[in-house]
Amino acid sequence: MDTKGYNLEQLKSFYTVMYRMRRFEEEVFEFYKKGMMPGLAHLYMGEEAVAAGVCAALNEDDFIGSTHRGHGHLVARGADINKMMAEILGKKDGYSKGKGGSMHIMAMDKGILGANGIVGGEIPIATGAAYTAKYLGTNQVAVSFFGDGASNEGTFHESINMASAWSLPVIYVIENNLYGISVDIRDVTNVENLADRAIGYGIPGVVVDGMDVLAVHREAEKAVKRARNGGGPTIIECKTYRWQGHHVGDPGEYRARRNENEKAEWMARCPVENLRKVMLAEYMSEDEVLAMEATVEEEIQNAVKFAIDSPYPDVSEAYTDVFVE
Amino acid sequence: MDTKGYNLEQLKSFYTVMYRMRRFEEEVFEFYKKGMMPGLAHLYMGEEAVAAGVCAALNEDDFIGSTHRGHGHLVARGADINKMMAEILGKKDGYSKGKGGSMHIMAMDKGILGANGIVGGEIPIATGAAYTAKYLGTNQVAVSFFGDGASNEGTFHESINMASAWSLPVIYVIENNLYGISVDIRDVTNVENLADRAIGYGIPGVVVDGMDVLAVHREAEKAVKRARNGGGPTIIECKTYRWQGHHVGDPGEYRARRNENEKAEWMARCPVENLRKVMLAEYMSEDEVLAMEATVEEEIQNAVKFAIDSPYPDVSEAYTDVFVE
Amino acid sequence: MREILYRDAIREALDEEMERDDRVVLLGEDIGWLGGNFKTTAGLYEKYGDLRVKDTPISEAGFVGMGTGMALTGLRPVIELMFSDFLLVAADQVINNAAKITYMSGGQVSVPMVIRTPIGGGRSSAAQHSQSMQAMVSHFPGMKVVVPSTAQEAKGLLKTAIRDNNPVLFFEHKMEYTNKFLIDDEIELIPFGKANIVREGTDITIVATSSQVMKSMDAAKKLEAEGISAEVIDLRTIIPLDRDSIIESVKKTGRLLIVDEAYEFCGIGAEICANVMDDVFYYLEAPIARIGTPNVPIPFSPALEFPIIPSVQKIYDKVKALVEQR
Amino acid sequence: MREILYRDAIREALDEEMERDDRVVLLGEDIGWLGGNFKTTAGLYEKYGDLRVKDTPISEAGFVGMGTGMALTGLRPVIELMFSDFLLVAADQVINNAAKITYMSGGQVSVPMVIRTPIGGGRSSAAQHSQSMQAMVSHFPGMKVVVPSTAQEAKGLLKTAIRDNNPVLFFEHKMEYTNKFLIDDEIELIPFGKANIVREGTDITIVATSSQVMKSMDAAKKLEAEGISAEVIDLRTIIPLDRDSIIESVKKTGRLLIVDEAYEFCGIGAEICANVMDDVFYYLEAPIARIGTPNVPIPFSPALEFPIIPSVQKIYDKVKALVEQR
Ligand SMILES: Cc1ncc(C[n+]2csc(CCOP(=O)(O)OP(=O)(O)O)c2C)c(N)n1
Ligand SMILES: Cc1ncc(C[n+]2csc(CCOP(=O)(O)OP(=O)(O)O)c2C)c(N)n1
Ligand SMILES: [Mg+2]
Ligand SMILES: [Mg+2]
Repeated sequence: MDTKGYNLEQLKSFYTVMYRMRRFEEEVFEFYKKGMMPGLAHLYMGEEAVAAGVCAALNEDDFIGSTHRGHGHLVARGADINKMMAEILGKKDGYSKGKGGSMHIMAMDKGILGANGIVGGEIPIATGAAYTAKYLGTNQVAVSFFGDGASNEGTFHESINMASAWSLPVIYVIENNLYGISVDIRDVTNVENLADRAIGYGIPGVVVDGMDVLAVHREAEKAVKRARNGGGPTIIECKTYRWQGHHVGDPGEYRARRNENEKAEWMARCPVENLRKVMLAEYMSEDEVLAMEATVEEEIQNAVKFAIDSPYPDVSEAYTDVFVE
Repeated sequence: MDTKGYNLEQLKSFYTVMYRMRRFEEEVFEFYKKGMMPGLAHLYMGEEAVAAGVCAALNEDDFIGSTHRGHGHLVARGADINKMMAEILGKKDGYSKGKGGSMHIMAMDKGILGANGIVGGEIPIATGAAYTAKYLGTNQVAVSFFGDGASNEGTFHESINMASAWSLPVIYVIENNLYGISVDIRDVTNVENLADRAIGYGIPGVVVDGMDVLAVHREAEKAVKRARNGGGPTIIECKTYRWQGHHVGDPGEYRARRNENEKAEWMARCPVENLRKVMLAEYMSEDEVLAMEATVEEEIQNAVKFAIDSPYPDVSEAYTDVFVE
Repeated sequence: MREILYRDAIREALDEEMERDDRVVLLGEDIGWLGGNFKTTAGLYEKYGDLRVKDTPISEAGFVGMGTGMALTGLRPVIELMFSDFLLVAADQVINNAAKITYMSGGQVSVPMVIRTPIGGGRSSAAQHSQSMQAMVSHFPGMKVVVPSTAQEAKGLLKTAIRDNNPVLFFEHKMEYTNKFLIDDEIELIPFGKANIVREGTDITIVATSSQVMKSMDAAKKLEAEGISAEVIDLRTIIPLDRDSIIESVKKTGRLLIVDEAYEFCGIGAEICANVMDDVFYYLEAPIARIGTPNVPIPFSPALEFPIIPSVQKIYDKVKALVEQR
Repeated sequence: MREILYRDAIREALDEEMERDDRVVLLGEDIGWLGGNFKTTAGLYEKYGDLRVKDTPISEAGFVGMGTGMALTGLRPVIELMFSDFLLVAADQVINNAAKITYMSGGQVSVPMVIRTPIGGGRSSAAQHSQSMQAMVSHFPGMKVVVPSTAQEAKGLLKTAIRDNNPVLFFEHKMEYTNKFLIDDEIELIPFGKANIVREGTDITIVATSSQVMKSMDAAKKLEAEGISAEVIDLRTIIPLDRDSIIESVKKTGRLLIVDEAYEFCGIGAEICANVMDDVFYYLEAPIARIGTPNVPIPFSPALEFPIIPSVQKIYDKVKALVEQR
């Protein structure tokens, strides 16, 4: 990990965000194991560097579009983890009063256009936010996060073509974790780098190590700058990996098909652990790191308690919010 | 036009086919002008070299998928022009008993999977025919014809990705006539050559002069050979132009926006005229060419008469063919 | 009062709303230089410029989804889909996304987007360009669904649609675009959810949508000559549905016929039949009836197409049969 | 008779038909190595190989369209869509293409393709993964629509679907996959268009689909204790619709309740109500009623989701109200 150009505050901030994501999801997983969580959740664990690196390159008023695997993006954008956790449990104090759940957390106050249960569904929506920014001349940018699998949906193609034709300020971040559920991207797509598709739209496409938060951040900064300057969209493909199966409860055994050590090899490159090591080696004492972690831990415990304590919504809520006034 | 490698019989055949398309559509246009045609038709005039060149590279049992601008593809594949003309007039003896019309002519006996009124709609269908060929090991190939506009539909992306991943024997022929109705492809797409999109799928993409039937044929032969040998799909982008507006009745004035001579410049490169000139200059006398044309003319007049004489279908036909047994 | 083409009434509504609110932005295929396939946006590109009257590529799912993103972030997109059949290409973005985001967010956000699109047969456009998609979208929650009849209705309802904060599906009838209508000089906003009794009557209630309102009026005139008095209700919006007006009318007439051009199976006629059943059952003098397009793909040949589309004659015949069934 | 999980009954049907006819080819997301998201294709990839049990990319419009092309050229594709909600992503290919090609070709060709996909709420899957799309597809011509109830029904009807020469939409209920059922050792093909009277009764006819058949049976048992005799009809297929069985039953009972989990508005209940109206009107002792999912996006929280899904209690209550309404 090349820390050149980053100061300690920045590194601490990256670490805190990634650690928060990790701990948040460990607790989500616990809820699942204890049978306290309705439905399922798709954990982002292992991919933290992507959301952390990209979101650090954004301004407060920028937009992001997220996916079924959205907790990481939301935490990185600074969403309220109490409301997130309550939503994941289907509680009244969740972001959507329990109506959305893990796959549909939305937080417009943080420019989060929504997680989305339709693979590829949010790509044009984020692109539309970039249209607004261009139309209103606000200097905002939009980021669309999505997976390798989503890059094979038609909306990927249609959105990027329009964004390029009209130089919209949007960054397409492909989180290539090699799989769409059990399907290996290498079995359903014949290019090594999905970023190569950028050529067909006349825009820059870059591949980056998605386990290295600084590498991700550097590329994101370039793309964001280009977008803000009217240079149009960029595809950033982050090579990454998820620690868990597709969702809680999926053992993810399909990943041993090609290489039985695949998971172990990727886990050895843990983005959270690695940044921790770098910080310990070069900048901070173990105690200092533990202190940072303790602060996060307290937030997490609060969120867990908040979610548990929140009541379920009243049945009548099922019928509200279909329309706004 | 480089005739090297082609013998007179081949040239005559190319000419006959293109001349047949041209005359066929001139008569369709007449029907429209006389108010004898229900609805509309999208004329292929000007683009004849594409269908003629590509289809000449195919075997009898290969498949093609066609579009709303499909007359040329069908004629090139040897469809029965009597039944085509009757269908265009909504008559009982049409290919579909008048139920389909110009946009939905289908002729499975000629491997024609159907014209299609949904832009981009037929791309996956033709791809599926290639799957059948691969699955059954028949050595057939499929060709999917579609326009520049269709290349911005999601089905383009999804189909080509699958065809490439699975090495399906299919050729994607983009008829880039610069416009989708009034919309200039240069305003809605940021690459000069749509064939460049091939890179993003890991397949060959070539650009060819769509006004030169021999140039088209040469590239089609290569692509067909590759497909039959298990080499997977190819994108062939043919640069071409339509003489008429989008459909009969559209003056197509939008095409003077960038360059008021645009249409005239393209018409000077008429694929039918040009091949005629080459043949007259190097191979045949005027009388011989006229004799060829007269033969075609007779077929056309027969088709016109056939269509006019055919009765309308009985009302009861509206309710049949929803399902087969 | 003045004369106007239906398509020009649409254009006026767009123009006036764009003048009023610069967050109103149009997107669609060929709406710019060409002024729309049916010329409903003629002149707006010249007046408002490229970014506000945006010619899109042929990417319906993409630009409808883009519209949702625009709506979420402060604009009020009005999207034209060239034919309502193409709603199917964008169906996920319309139904699973635009329509559900408000709910899924627990009411945090709204999606003020209008999708305008033509419905109907009659032009020999065959199976993929002649459908009427109002029943399909009405089946799903989260969208308002508008089916204007005359030019006046189209203008007033479109202006309301553009000011509504929810996704609105606005269905124009393609056979009306070049028809002339009389309209008021100044058009008021027409509220959603309030049906319009366009003709009072005592023997039967005809609830109609879009072009079928005009056809029902013609049928009612013919029926009057036979001594049958038909009340005709222009439904205006399917969602929200003005149940009360229908129920009240049927209580008076004792008979109900619903006429809508969408396919009959699981269509608007079926819905209204089941919807008001409880309230009118004991007042009915004949079974509730409906006329829609029968469930076959729309054929190309005019010899086949015209006989299957709802028509004045069909309405007339059905009413006679219902009234005589005592 | 033997015990079997619903999902295994599906798998047996697929396996038997693949054994019988090597033109039967499966396509879908995660149907290969994983054996399907709901494990309905477990073991088939190992048995029939990669080209015949094809894991697709996440490209629903693409691979449904590909299925149509395969069907047109001699294969019999059986496609799995992971959730029926995703029919909207592929809606154009299903509805405008697969379903209409036979007609548009004037009967020259056929499209023997089955699309299998799970419907229903109950798993806290929220608004985009809990819908029941049978009414939406039934609205459009050209597809047969199957809504099996038990494992036996699912197996028999799926085998029929695979042998049908038309596009068939086959809706499996996701809450049944891991339920155990008794089935015959050998299953006969179950013909389309013939409803199954699963319980005879005299006071009311309950027409139900899919899981609602089991719920209706439970309700009928509870009602019996109250002296109310309900006839329960398992509809089996929506298209073709067995009108005759419904009409005959209602003539006997004088009351009709339709229970289907799709959204109520323009749903199956509405259609059956309007469809049989003419034939049963003069026999009705109470208004025809329906139960469906009310028209709101399906909420995530179980506290909200369960109360809105059709349930035994809702069926019971509605029947009581109808029978008491004399
Ligand atoms: C349109 C659609 N198709 C299929 C699914 C089911 N599904 C949910 S997540 C997923 C895999 C997505 O893969 P990818 O985009 O790589 O994201 P990842 O899960 O790897 O983060 C699939 C197939 C869906 N939700 N939406
Ligand atoms: C899905 C869909 N969207 C829009 C249309 C309307 N439409 C018909 S042809 C056409 C233009 C097609 O352009 P292109 O693919 O370049 O083919 P060309 O007409 O130039 O041959 C459009 C927009 C349609 N038929 N289907
Ligand atoms: Mg992935
Ligand atoms: Mg074109």
